[in-house]
Amino acid sequence: MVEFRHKTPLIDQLETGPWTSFVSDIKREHESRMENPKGIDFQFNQDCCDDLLGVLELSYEHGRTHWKHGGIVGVFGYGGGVIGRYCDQPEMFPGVAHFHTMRVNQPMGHFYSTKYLEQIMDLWERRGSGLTNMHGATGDIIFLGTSTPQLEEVFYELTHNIKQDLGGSGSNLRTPSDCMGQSMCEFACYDTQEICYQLTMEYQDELHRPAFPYKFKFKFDGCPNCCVASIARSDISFIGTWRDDIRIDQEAVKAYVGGELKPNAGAHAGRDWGPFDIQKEVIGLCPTQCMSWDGSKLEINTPECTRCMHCINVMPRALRIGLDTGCSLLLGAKSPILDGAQMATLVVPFIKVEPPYDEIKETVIEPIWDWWMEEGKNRERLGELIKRQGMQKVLEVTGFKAIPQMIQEPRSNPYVFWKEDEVPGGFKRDINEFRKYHQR
Amino acid sequence: MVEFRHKTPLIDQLETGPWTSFVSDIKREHESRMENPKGIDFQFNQDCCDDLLGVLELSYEHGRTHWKHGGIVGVFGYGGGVIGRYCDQPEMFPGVAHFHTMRVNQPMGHFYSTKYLEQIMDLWERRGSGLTNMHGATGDIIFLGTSTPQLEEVFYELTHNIKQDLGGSGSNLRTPSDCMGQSMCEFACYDTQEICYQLTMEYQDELHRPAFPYKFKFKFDGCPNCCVASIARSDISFIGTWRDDIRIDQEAVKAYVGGELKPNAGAHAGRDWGPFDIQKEVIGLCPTQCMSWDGSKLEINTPECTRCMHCINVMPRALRIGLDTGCSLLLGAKSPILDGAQMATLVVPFIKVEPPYDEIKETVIEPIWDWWMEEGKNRERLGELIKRQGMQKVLEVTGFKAIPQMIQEPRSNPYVFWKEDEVPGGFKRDINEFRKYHQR
Amino acid sequence: MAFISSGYNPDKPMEDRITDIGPRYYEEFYPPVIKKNKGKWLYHEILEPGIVVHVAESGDELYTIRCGGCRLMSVSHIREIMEIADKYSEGYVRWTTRNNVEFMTDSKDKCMALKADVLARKQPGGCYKFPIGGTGASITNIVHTQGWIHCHTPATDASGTVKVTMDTLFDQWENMKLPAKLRVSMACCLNMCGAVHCSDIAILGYHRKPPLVDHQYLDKMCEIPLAIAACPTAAIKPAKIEFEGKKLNSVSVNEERCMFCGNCYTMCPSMPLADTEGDGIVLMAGGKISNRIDAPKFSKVVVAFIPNEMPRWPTMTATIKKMVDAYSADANKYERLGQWAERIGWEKFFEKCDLEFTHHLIDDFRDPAYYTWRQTTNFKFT
Amino acid sequence: MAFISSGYNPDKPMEDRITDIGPRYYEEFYPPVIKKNKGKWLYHEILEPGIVVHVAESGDELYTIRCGGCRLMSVSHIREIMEIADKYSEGYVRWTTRNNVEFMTDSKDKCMALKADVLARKQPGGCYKFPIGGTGASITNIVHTQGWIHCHTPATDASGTVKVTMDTLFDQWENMKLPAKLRVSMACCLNMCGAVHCSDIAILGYHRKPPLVDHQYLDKMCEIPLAIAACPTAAIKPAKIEFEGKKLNSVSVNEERCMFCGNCYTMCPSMPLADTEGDGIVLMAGGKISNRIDAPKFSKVVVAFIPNEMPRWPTMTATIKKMVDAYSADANKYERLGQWAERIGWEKFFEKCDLEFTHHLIDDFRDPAYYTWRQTTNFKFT
Ligand code: SRM
Ligand code: SRM
Ligand code: SRM
Ligand code: SRM
Ligand code: SF4
Ligand code: SF4
Ligand code: SF4
Ligand code: SF4
Ligand code: SF4
Ligand code: SF4
Ligand code: SF4
Ligand code: SF4
Repeated sequence: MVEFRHKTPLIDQLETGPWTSFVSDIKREHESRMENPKGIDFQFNQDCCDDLLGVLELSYEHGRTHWKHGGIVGVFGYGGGVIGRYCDQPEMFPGVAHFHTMRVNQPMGHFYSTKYLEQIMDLWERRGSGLTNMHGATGDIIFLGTSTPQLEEVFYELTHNIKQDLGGSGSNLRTPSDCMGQSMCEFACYDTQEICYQLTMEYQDELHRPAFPYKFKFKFDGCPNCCVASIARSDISFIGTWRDDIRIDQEAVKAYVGGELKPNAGAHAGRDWGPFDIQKEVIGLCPTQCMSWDGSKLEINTPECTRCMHCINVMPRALRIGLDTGCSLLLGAKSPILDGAQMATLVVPFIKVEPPYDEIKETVIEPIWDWWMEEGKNRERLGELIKRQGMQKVLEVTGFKAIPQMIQEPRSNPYVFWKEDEVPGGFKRDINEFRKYHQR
Repeated sequence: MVEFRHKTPLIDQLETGPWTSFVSDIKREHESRMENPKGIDFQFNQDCCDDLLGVLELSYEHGRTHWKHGGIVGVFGYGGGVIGRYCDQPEMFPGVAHFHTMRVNQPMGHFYSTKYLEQIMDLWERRGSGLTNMHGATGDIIFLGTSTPQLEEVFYELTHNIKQDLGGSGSNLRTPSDCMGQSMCEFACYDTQEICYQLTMEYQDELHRPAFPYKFKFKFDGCPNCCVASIARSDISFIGTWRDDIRIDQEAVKAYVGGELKPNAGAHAGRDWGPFDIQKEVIGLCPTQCMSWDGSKLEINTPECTRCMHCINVMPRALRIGLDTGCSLLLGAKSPILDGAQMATLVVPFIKVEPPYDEIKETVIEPIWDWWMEEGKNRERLGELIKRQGMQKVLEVTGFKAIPQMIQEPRSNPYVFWKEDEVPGGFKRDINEFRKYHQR
Repeated sequence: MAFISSGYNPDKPMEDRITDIGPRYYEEFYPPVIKKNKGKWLYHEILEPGIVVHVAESGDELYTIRCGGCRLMSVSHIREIMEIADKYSEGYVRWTTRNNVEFMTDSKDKCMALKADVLARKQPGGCYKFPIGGTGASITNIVHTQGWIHCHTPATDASGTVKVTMDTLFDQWENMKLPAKLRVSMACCLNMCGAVHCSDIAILGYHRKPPLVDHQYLDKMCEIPLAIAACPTAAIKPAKIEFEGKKLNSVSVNEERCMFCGNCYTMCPSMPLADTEGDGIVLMAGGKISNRIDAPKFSKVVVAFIPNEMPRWPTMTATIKKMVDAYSADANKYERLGQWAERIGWEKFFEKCDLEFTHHLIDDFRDPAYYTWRQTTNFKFT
Repeated sequence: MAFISSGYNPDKPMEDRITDIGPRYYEEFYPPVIKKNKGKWLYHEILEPGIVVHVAESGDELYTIRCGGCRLMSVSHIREIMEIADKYSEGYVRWTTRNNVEFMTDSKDKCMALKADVLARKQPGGCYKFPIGGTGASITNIVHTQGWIHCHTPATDASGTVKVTMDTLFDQWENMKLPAKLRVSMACCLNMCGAVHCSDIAILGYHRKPPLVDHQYLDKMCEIPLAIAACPTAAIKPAKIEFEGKKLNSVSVNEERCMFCGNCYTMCPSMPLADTEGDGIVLMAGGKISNRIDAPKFSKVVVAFIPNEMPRWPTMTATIKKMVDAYSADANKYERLGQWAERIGWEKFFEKCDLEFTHHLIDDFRDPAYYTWRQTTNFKFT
């Protein structure tokens, strides 16, 4: 029986209930490290998991964290990829006194072979805590906890043996991520994995060497369902869409109406919602009311459709996205610090997504970066800069024409900042000339 | 033939077309003054209308106004009621070189007897330009243009002979105004005229003697149709509403369905909209979907109804407002200067409107004024103060409890400014105590 | 002209003074049928455009004829109204909140006689003196402001732009064939004296040049700190100016920060904004006030600028007509202009109204601007 | 333990260095059926909770089982996943964007065998190692952050609050009986690492006491100007502090202006916020991300504070359950929680969820706060 140095009566209570328990799992890892059947020569404290449980128990007693600010640690030549972390009770918990995390750039779509997993697990078992996050909120594989000297060793083995690089942290491009897209999903309007990979490679320098005012995130959603939540949390959000008609299989529509096919691919099977009612559930919920169903034919008035996905989601066997596909680009999402959260704002309603993605790089990403690097204040996200300098500025730096798709509604204040060259005669006027007609 | 000193070829083009022409009307007044059949001893320039047309023509040539800033003119002891105005080409237009307006507090509901009109017309013909605005945008009778010496004379005659006071201007309570309400309208939930009159009388001092940071407006709408637009343009907007059931006359509903009664009291008679469809036009448009119609009985689920007036407007002979009536109070409407326009914000969902209106005065008007006079900056409207100090401050000064009716949605930022007394243990803490558990 | 005293003695202003008496009590101005039935009305019906009957619980009826009012009214014109009121409506008359004149009678016959009478009254150029209409699903009178008739800050005329617009929309005034009420309002500068900021269509006078600074006089005519404080964008700074060899205290304006609000001019007459080419019209659309079906809405800027084309502003009226026609053709019954625009999407509004979309229409004023941009992929291609 | 070099030479860090190689190319990790059918999928079907089949144009099928993942995963646990993947799914596996593990097989039989196998695997306390569910109209895994496991600014724990919430909502994970998807997210401070700001239900750690100031060390450990600049409300000012007879450079905090954002602490470790009684949970609700039917929405604060009740936060889980139950009982099919709240009105949301409304929930942060207040008389009595 492997021993636990710390009593953990509080967090032990997280070992019951149906949901999988991280406490049980950390204990398991502790046991595995102490038993060490494979005879691994651990390069990081063998008892770190026990101490981690101990720190956590202490936090559960105090209701406060016991981690200190990270110092500046990292690997040579990179400005990101590592988060330094120290325990504020190192004497009590020497096993996690230093406990830095490393961010490993996940493969796109989070697909893995067990062969690859084996390699990185072996590495991390030996040189780190044996604990990970699968995955970090940005998308990286997170190696959770190691010491400063091990950082370079892990990096060396990663790059030399596993051909695998770190991800981003700090004021740089963060590890881009994507939904599974075309790999499995019939709704995908472009190849999210490919563009995610290619842009990650193209901008390695921006990813590893912080030269930005603050962090910058790309996320790729194959369609407006937004399964990687790009619209809520990426400085540039790529969301698949299309320009032509939704493809309709009228026979399949009838099969839904007849009850042979389950609505929404069976998503509502756990409750008896009564028989499927196409009028109420599809036509009636279409936000633009652009659909009609006469009992035998479904019609969609394409120019009115906003491609919200509802009808397609409800009847995936009858309705398919169009063929002229691409993506919308939205800018500036971020979480609330400092001025409140922002959702991304639509700037490019439609753009083709085709390798080598020159149009996207040259007309959007790079002009936007140039502007932000020039004008962005320290720790100012793109979204905040857009708010501060206005959408007009985005149009100026990208050269896009203003179109009503960029807005939900026109301004309700009339405070237009006219530029001098837009107003006949300019701004320079002569008071004496004016006074000829208007006495004081 | 009366002569016109100024040629006015531009504005003469406003004398055609079906709509009534103000140019023709000013010319008519000029003729009347010059002909002067009643032999009036004009106390203000007899030819002022001709000169006014001249100034206007000049503005039509230049595309610019020819009026200067008003100086400080008024009647003794009052801080408002008069707007000073001078022409910037006094030599060309001596008849309107000085052209001050006076605001006369209109009778509530804008009802008049010809006897009363006769008196004020006589007065203004003699002592002013003979031109008026019926009415100013706030509601006053506007006497358009006279000279400084005439101001006191007009005021004296008004008060002594016509028993009629001036209205407001400047940083004070502006002339309150109201919709016709119960005088003619079956939708009125309270007597708009009576409260408008009583509060005007109660706050005469606030109306005539500027002691406020800026202007302050009351407007009284008898129901949510808002025929006096209070919600858009009054610092306190009084809008009638009710708490109980809408009264339904089921027979009349059937008459609408049967086509015997015209929907919306005939408001759509100018076009053939097809036969009335209660399902589509009433039930389907009810914003809360709280109505049902089974072909013979109309039902309304009162707790879900937001009293938006739509169904009542469409079927006024079948539906009537409830019997437990009162008003909602909304605060802070204003036009865009300086920070953008504001619509009024709901603060009191329901309050009874009964003379002598003590609850309204003591729990709302007066505490709000005290706060605004204390905290409002120079030229800061109530709405701007509420924005600057927050709705919480309104609750503090009035003592109202926060209720969800005050908001459209809860805050989406979590930035709650907790007060020290709300947090157990308060804000004072000891760093050394903290450091016992958390090393540096 | 000889000065005739009212009785007021300037040397003793307080003598015999009457103040704080307020307006006359409204009840004395109610026609008898109102006095009797107030608060007891049962229902109303619009008999034809401009003519409404209200029926009381008592069975009494009140017929109202709504006549278009030129808000600027001469004493002579009002005397004519009085004459009509004396003849047909027992000496009572009212004005509506949108400056129309309403004659009230207690019988349909009187009402119809009145109608025939007033429609026959015309001005010399052929304009109606008392056009009838404005009820129900129509366009009623345009509320407006002073313009070049009386104010010092207007960027356009009020009475004139209103006259030409009502001429253009007269058919809609006389007939109730719109999907719903359509309210047009006018304000001659962005102080917006009126409810212009939430009208179905708003005509707004707008300056586009920063203030001229009359350095030579500024310090004499203005309080410099007040002028500086007046500017909402902090575009005004104190400045020492060299003028004819003397250093004068004055101000300088950062032209790039100026949004032409004219607030400085309100505080300081030495900073006029008016300019022939700079000034003109902004058109806004989609506002409403009533709480019917949904909440009141602000109007949105849909045309950033139309030059002042005196005397009849043809571009402005044609643009307004395009909007009214597109709305009339496309909206659902009961749907206000702003509800229609929101339902079809503003991108479709511009398409259907054939209006050009320009960068000026994108909000860039302060933080809330963000909420007017589009944070979704749900849009229509146009 | 003896140091074993990877080959890295600290004296010559650039020797033999490999950088900028990015992630491995994803294609090598695709199972063969995906490699073959990528971009050619026809449709999918949820066979039962947690099990989805995708059918390709070629007729090929891909069966996926979704297993709940504890986002914090040990190497041992991942090795167990690898073992399962090797046994049933040709050595391939993927993680979802919400930290679930998906095993992919090309036949239904393998899929069902896999299901039986993984469901039998339990942790010592009886917890599932691989709970199956999370598809369709259900509650899937909670995305979360570091909490007391690894971060320096949390106001609560992440993994623990998530564990107890998933235990509470387990029935909804296993069954697809909600009106629509319901996404719960967790972030341990308001940096909100994740999409917590637009989740159907969000659990947020929040501080409520202004930073302690460690005057004695502050000037040594922090850059004072950076600490001052970090504060979004300008609550921090430089200050000279008398300490043991010496004058020290430090800062002072205006406690009334502090909104407890912790941004100062991010910049300066001498300003910790953590406090046992001050810290706890904020609950938000009504956000969404997808563009389905309507635009994405921010979550709204619906409970301003719940104390940290370790280890199982019973008040928090009970409150969340109240919301889920009320939503489940009352919303329409396909209606997300926020769409439901907007349809019935937030006043009814509080009534139906039996939550207390307090002044904290009224926005008072900056100008846009105004737009969350009610500017209409349209409301329901509760
Ligand atoms: C590890 C991770 C959370 C997790 O448990 O998964 C994380 C952890 C931290 N985040 Fe984050 N963020 C993580 C994803 C995010 C996301 C989500 C995303 O990227 O999709 C966001 C919200 C999206 C966004 O960028 O707005 C996010 C918004 C922040 C912020 C606020 C940024 C802002 O502009 O509002 C901060 C504060 C800061 O940068 O100072 C922050 C700061 C931090 C720091 C570095 C704390 C700090 O102030 O120094 C945390 C280190 C924790 C630790 O000890 O490991 N983290 N952070 C996520 C990165 C893992 C990965 O690489 O995959
Ligand atoms: C006469 C009138 C317009 C009209 O043609 O009817 C008017 C005329 C003026 N208004 Fe007004 N306002 C008039 C109703 C309004 C309204 C409408 C209302 O009261 O319902 C508003 C919008 C509602 C509101 O109060 O927000 C209004 C908002 C303003 C503002 C902007 C105030 C703000 O807080 O945004 C100003 C600017 C100022 O006060 O300096 C202003 C200022 C002015 C001044 C005094 C110009 C100035 O800066 O000195 C104008 C004098 C014109 C003149 O020469 O006669 N006027 N003003 C209206 C008053 C008549 C009456 O008493 O019945
Ligand atoms: C006379 C007047 C009140 C007064 O005290 O003077 C009045 C009178 C009536 N209004 Fe009004 N409204 C009057 C200004 C308004 C205003 C204010 C404004 O436009 O500045 C509004 C708000 C407009 C807005 O939302 O932008 C207004 C919004 C309504 C509505 C809501 C219409 C809607 O579809 O949103 C109704 C209900 C209806 O028409 O069915 C209404 C209904 C009525 C009724 C039917 C009330 C009744 O039972 O008598 C009256 C006859 C209406 C008609 O014209 O068809 N009244 N009404 C005002 C006439 C102005 C004019 O001369 O044209
Ligand atoms: C596997 C995953 C993508 C990935 O790359 O990993 C995925 C997969 C699918 N999503 Fe998703 N979604 C995934 C995260 C998301 C997210 C992101 C999030 O929650 O953080 C969203 C946005 C949620 C939101 O709006 O707050 C998301 C919103 C949707 C929607 C829109 C649902 C709605 O009612 O608004 C659909 C359409 C549907 O369900 O009919 C959808 C549909 C689908 C489909 C049916 C797509 C397909 O054809 O295969 C997939 C199976 C769905 C299911 O679970 O019933 N997926 N999906 C993610 C699974 C997460 C998990 O482990 O539970
Ligand atoms: S975002 Fe669209 S394409 Fe991507 S996985 Fe989700 S449903 Fe499929
Ligand atoms: S995608 Fe949305 S908008 Fe388009 S037809 Fe389907 S439901 Fe309607
Ligand atoms: S606001 Fe209501 S009560 Fe007043 S006139 Fe209009 S409809 Fe009648
Ligand atoms: S008043 Fe409005 S909310 Fe109430 S029942 Fe009528 S239409 Fe519905
Ligand atoms: S809107 Fe402006 S210009 Fe017109 S009257 Fe009001 S203050 Fe004067
Ligand atoms: S017009 Fe307005 S923005 Fe421009 S300088 Fe004057 S006050 Fe400032
Ligand atoms: S949410 Fe805050 S406390 Fe939690 S991991 Fe992110 S930065 Fe750290
Ligand atoms: S917690 Fe935030 S608001 Fe408070 S002092 Fe620190 S930075 Fe300022």
